[in-house]
Amino acid sequence: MLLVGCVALLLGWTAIGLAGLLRPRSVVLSGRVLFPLGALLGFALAVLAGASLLGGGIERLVLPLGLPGLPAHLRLDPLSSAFLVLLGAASGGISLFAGGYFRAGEGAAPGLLCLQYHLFLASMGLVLLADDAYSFLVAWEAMALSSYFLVTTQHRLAEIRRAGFLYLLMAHVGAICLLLAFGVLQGGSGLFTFAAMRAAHLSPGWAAAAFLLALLGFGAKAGLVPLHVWLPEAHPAAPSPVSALMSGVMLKTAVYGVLRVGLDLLGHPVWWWGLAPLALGLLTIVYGALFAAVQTDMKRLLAYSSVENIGIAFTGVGLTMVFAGSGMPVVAALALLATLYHCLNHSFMKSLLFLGTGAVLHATGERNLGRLGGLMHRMPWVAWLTLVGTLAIAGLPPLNGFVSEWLLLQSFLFTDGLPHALVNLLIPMGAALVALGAALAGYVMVKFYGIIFLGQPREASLVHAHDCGWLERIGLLWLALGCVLLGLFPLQVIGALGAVTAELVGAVVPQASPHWWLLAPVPGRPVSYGPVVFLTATLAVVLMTVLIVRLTYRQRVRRAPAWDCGFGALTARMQDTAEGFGQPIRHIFQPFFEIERELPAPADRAPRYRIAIAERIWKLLYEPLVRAVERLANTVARVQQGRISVYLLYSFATLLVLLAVAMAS
Amino acid sequence: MSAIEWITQVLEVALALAAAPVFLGWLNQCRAWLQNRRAPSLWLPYRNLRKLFHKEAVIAENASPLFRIAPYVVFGAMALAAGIIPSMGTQLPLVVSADAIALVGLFAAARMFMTLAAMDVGTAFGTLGARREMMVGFLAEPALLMVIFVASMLSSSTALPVITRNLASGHLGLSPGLAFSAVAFVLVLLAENARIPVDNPATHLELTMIHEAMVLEYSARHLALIEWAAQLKLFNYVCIGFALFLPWGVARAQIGPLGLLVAIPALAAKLAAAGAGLALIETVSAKMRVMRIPEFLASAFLFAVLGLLVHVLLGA
Amino acid sequence: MELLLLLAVPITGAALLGILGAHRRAPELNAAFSLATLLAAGALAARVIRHGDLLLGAEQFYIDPFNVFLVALTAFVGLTTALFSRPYMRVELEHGRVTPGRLRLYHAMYQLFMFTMLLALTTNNMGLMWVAMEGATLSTVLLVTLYRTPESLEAGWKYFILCGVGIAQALFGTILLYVAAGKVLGAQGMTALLWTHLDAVKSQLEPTVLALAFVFLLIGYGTKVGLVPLHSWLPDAHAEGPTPISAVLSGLLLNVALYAVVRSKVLVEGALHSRLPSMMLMGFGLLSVVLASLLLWRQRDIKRLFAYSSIEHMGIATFAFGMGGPMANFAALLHMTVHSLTKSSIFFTAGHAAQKAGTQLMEQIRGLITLSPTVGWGLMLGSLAILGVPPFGVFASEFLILTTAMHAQPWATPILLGALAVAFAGIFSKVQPMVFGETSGRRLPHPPALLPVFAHLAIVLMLGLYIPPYLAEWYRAAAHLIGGP
Amino acid sequence: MTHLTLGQQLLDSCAALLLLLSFAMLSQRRVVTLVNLYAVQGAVLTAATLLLAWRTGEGHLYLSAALTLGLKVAFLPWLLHRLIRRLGVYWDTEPLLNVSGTMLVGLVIVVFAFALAQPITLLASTATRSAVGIAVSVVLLAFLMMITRRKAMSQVVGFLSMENGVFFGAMSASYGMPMVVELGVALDVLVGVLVLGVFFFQIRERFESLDLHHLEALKEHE
Repeated sequence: MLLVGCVALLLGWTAIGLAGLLRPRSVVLSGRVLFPLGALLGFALAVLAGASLLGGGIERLVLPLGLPGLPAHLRLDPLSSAFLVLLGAASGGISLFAGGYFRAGEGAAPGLLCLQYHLFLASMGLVLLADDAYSFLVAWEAMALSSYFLVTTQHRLAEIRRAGFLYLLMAHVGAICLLLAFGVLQGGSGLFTFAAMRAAHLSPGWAAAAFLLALLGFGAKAGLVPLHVWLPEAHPAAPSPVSALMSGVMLKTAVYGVLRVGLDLLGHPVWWWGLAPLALGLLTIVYGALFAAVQTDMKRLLAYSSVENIGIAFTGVGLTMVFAGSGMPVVAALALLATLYHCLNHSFMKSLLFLGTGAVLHATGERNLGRLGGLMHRMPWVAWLTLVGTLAIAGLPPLNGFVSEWLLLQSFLFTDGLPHALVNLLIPMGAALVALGAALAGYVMVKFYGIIFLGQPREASLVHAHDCGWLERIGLLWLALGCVLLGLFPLQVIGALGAVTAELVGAVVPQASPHWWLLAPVPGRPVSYGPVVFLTATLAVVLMTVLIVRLTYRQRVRRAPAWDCGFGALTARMQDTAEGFGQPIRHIFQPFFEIERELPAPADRAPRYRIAIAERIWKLLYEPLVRAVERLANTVARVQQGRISVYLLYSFATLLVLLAVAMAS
Repeated sequence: MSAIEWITQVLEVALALAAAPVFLGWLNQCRAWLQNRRAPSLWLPYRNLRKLFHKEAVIAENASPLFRIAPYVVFGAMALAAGIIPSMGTQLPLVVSADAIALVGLFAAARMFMTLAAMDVGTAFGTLGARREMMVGFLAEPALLMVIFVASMLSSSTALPVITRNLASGHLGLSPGLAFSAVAFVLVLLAENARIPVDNPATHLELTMIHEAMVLEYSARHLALIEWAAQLKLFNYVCIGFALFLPWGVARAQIGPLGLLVAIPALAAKLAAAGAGLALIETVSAKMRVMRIPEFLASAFLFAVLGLLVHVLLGA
Repeated sequence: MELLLLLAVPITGAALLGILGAHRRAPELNAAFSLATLLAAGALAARVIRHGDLLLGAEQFYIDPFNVFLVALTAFVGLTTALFSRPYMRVELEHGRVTPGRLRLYHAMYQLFMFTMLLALTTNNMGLMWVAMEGATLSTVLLVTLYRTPESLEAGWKYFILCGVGIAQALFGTILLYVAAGKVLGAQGMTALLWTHLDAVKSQLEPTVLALAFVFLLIGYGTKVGLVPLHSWLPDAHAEGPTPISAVLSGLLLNVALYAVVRSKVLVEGALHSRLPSMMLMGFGLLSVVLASLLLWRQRDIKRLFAYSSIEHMGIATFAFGMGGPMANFAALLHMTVHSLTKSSIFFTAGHAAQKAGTQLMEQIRGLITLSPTVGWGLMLGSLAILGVPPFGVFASEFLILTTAMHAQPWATPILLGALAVAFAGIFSKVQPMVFGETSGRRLPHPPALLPVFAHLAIVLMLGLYIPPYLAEWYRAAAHLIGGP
Repeated sequence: MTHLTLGQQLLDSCAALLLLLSFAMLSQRRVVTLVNLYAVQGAVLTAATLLLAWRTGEGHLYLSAALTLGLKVAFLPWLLHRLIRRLGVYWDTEPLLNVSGTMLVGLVIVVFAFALAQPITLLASTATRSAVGIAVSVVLLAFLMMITRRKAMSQVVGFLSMENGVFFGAMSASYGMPMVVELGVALDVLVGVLVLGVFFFQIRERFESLDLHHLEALKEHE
């Protein structure tokens, strides 16, 4: 029943999208009616999926679509329910925001955007429900395609076209990898349902090949280093609600995919498979955080931060597989919980941040951090709500980002119990990288928030910035609320996710504490975390301080120009820029970056300082690859050299060779 | 949870609040002695606080509410942290809700509010200080976490009291991993608390200052809270050090007034020694250039990771 | 009866249009004949579905699921192309690129071309099939040179000579087949070239001779399929002729040629008891896919680009037929169908785009989506479809082919993966700037006929999501006929 | 080896003559001579067909012979000569490979062709076993000729000569093809040559020459 409901909601999304085409130029129809309606469906989906998650049951449905002999199989199990909750809940807030965000006269018609947007939502839903390779891939690519069109909304800009191209290319290559992975998984049975794949017995070599192909395919979508290059291009290019959706929800479908293939379809994982996602995840964490720290474009910064967070999720996946493969199901369940929780958290906080940048972008028309500043005074709603997201993503207690990092670090503590000497030596190092990533995330977020919202406006035009509308506020409020609630009530969330861990690794993390407010998930170890108490205590101490100070303190507060060590006239140009804020990172991690500097000469009349940072990965991997293909194409082009005699010679030679082969055999 | 536990809890916080300024005073005194100067009064920090609390507060015109909230948050965070660290007893009710990782998170939260507030007014010094503070932070924080991680692995728990209890019971001895961690921890402590060689709280030189640059725009009660919070932070760090490396004397298990009676003098003794030690370190080392700080902290991080490695290699 | 109609209608049309081809209403007449052909094809298909295989005309014609679906496809695309060519050729006339006299030639030859393809598909006689295939070349060679530009003349010449030489090899192959069959069937005369008879005795045929025959047939018909390295004429001929002709050459003639190759393969593999023909097909297929996808990177002319893409897709289908087996054959047949529909629709939009921009050079075609959203979206969706992006049908066939290959011929999959990725980058990097961005172009005197484009794309989309059961049955039966491991 | 009858001997000499003519065409640079050689080839083919018809008594072979005579000895050479006169192309330029080189390659090809024909010969029902090898040789040599020539006209003659080879193959291996097919083939050849005629005029109108180097613009390699 729930599955039918979910499918109906997905169809509803499609219908809403099509309704947008009725009056494609009407902002009122799309913005005030259809997008909020889509948000409602999103919430409904979250509720339905949540019910299924709590019920823990599995529902199946077969639709007469797809290939002959392979009708579309759908399945609602705890894993897909968990991700559907994520999709519904996050997209609800984003859709509300989008309702106020899309306006007339900006790029494509609102109705068309409405169609693409809702198709994007529906296809993500279908990805999560699909239970055979074909419908999965169709949904997977439909997701890529609809988001591609959303990314290229402003197709008149060359950089956006480039971003779109790169995005779709990577998505397609990834999809082919997935296709091949499914080709292996079917094990020659010719049956492409997931049920058949679960039943198929693969030799270890083939199973590993399937997993690696899947990792490659899903990693390309998730933005796992070094397949992440499309991500910092595409996310900034898209309209902000779409960036939010891509970063907050779409990337998670890749995590879903890896979990589905690695832990469900392949059955029992071999422990060393987990090392690949683990290593790549750790690399991705550090890499993403470092590049986020040196960005000057606020959406690019967030995009790299998404790369980092995906790294955390994949680290969790890797740990889960290592533990599950080593016969430690309960610990594996803990790591899996950390992964799932992080996905959920990230979908809320990153959506919140992207939407915040969207509001800023709308109010100021600027994406460059160097031209923003002081927006806290002009856009208090956006500023305060974004602050919640900023603190959450920096992993500060008692918000949600901390919970998942806490869980992940806890599962790292168990690695010394692994029965493999070398691994058991190396994996704890991973914890160090996770910690480094978390600390860097704090750095990035201070930079992000401080430069946009605090300080003085760096441009005169910023004075005219205005706060966002009420629909946008509701959307932001919902997401911020999500960050807080997910942070405060982890126990309830983890309880609901128990069905997923039971499904995938066959164990549930026991709850060692009898209290509803105390999270004590680590079996046999006196470890606990009580965010509600934590928050209460913090608030109590802070309030008490305020109270005492207020009571004892008699003087009034006086407002005066900033002192600044008495330097006199203070201008906005004296503040640190985004480049300046990234300088320590650039300095410390120089080898990571490809830096191009333009320094002013001492006698310069109009001195200009410019710095551009690129990824070495382009020079090291992608550019040589493209050059190699080009060289190959040039070489091959010699074949087609215009002379008919030569063409005849080809035919002649082919004929002789084939005749010789035919005679020989 | 018995009443006595709650009393210990409140007592711990109160003691920390009270002792933090005096610990700083003691440190300064030791330093002055070592440098052949006449030492300032042990109570000077108190007088400073009192003075600040009675001044008129001046706030920059374009400061946002965040600027005014931050001192309270920072102070609150440090006070709460004092309640989490088992400086006197291990049976603390609050500790159930916040383990060592949460403690690190709490420090991070305080730092984040501090830096955001520093950027709020939009002065050159404020942002400069914020940037440097975050630079120190992002290297020191993982190092601290790694230090705690080693201890956690030893005791299979990230709850500080459990670790302390375990270590204090003595059956572990001093693990070689912990030795490395201890070195790392001292480095982190110096960096995090703006001590020489990372920062010099006594100067206002733009080339070097970190902490002071951030708080330039603060005055009166806000500044007082921040200063007090800084003193608390130092106190807390030292107490973490005790909890991890010198757990002896802390009241364990069934806590009673008797336990506290032992614990308080023990703590005082350890603090006195630590203050002297820190003063010695600060005296023999010179302030380094800002851009050398990462190297300093990187070695801290490295030591911490090395500690982990050694622990896994030898300890497990 | 249906068969008679099917063949009589286009040849009558050719005769009639040979006289009236320059008339004001000739394009409509052309479309009407194509419609009649389609109706006849539909009736024939219905009859085959109802009654099973048909042997007609003193065993000279044989209709089974394999060819009847191609007949229906050919007639359908023939009609839509005729509809498309209506405004297209009028614009060409007004732009002065063709004269009324050449328009007459065009219309007459169009119908004749349809006739030869339908004959090649329906005949049971391998010799007659050869005659029809050669006829198809001859009827189109003058269409390729319709504009009389130096390039079109060159393209026409290469087309004629290379295909002529190729097809001569096919004749030799047919003779060898005849020799071998004569030994078994004994009879001099007709039966030894009839496919049904050959198929019945294929296991008794002399293997070595058949292997040689297959090589000759493969070289011959493979030239027309455009298999690398026999493909050299294809990009030239497809790019330089009028767009409707490019559409039918790419969409239909390649299919017919591949049909001939597959028919030969069925016989030979039955006789040979070895996988030699399969290996050859797979080799040709892979080589075509790889080379074509690399050459896509160097294209500047829009029609040439998609001509290379045709080589690539024929390579994929050939590879799949080489793998054999019910799944791969099914997929290959599906691939032929969807490629033909998609590629012709792409040529339709590309033709309009080129007319609007006044050039076939891609760097001068920009911002179609602003200038004419339907053409822009048509080209965008068509290109995505041909690149194998779901939910279009090309993806369905590639899905089946690649997944089967992963099991049956795993060594080939990295090559295919790489080639498909390269092809995607090659085509999409060129299509995107044409569709998006700032525009340049002019309005046309006649509104473009986009119904065929979207009709094709709709069918391709449907085939990606849902294959009607009777169609699936059809494919299955055909796939069974083709056989394999 | 059995004793060869007169008919067989005659047939074999016809075959040898065909091969000889092929080599002659390969080395010939004068276009008019090339066409004449082609006509002679047609005549030998007619003779061979007649011989076969007489020996086997197959009725349709007479028809074949008549067709060959009409088409390949009379009509096509006449048409080609006419074209040559109208277009003024008498000489081919230096071939891409010099004559002796071409001959050497041709020799190798003949050996290959005979090896190839071995299995077919075993199967051939006629008394003209060696002829199959010669037919294959003629086809391949014509192919070689097309590769090495630079003028469109010589290429066409090569093409037609290839068709002769195929025809001779059919004749020698299985007494020709069924009549329908043979008629169809003849029709195709006829139409093909007519189309070519049109083509020549178009090419000349455009380029004022029939040299193939004008037709090398469409390519991928710069």
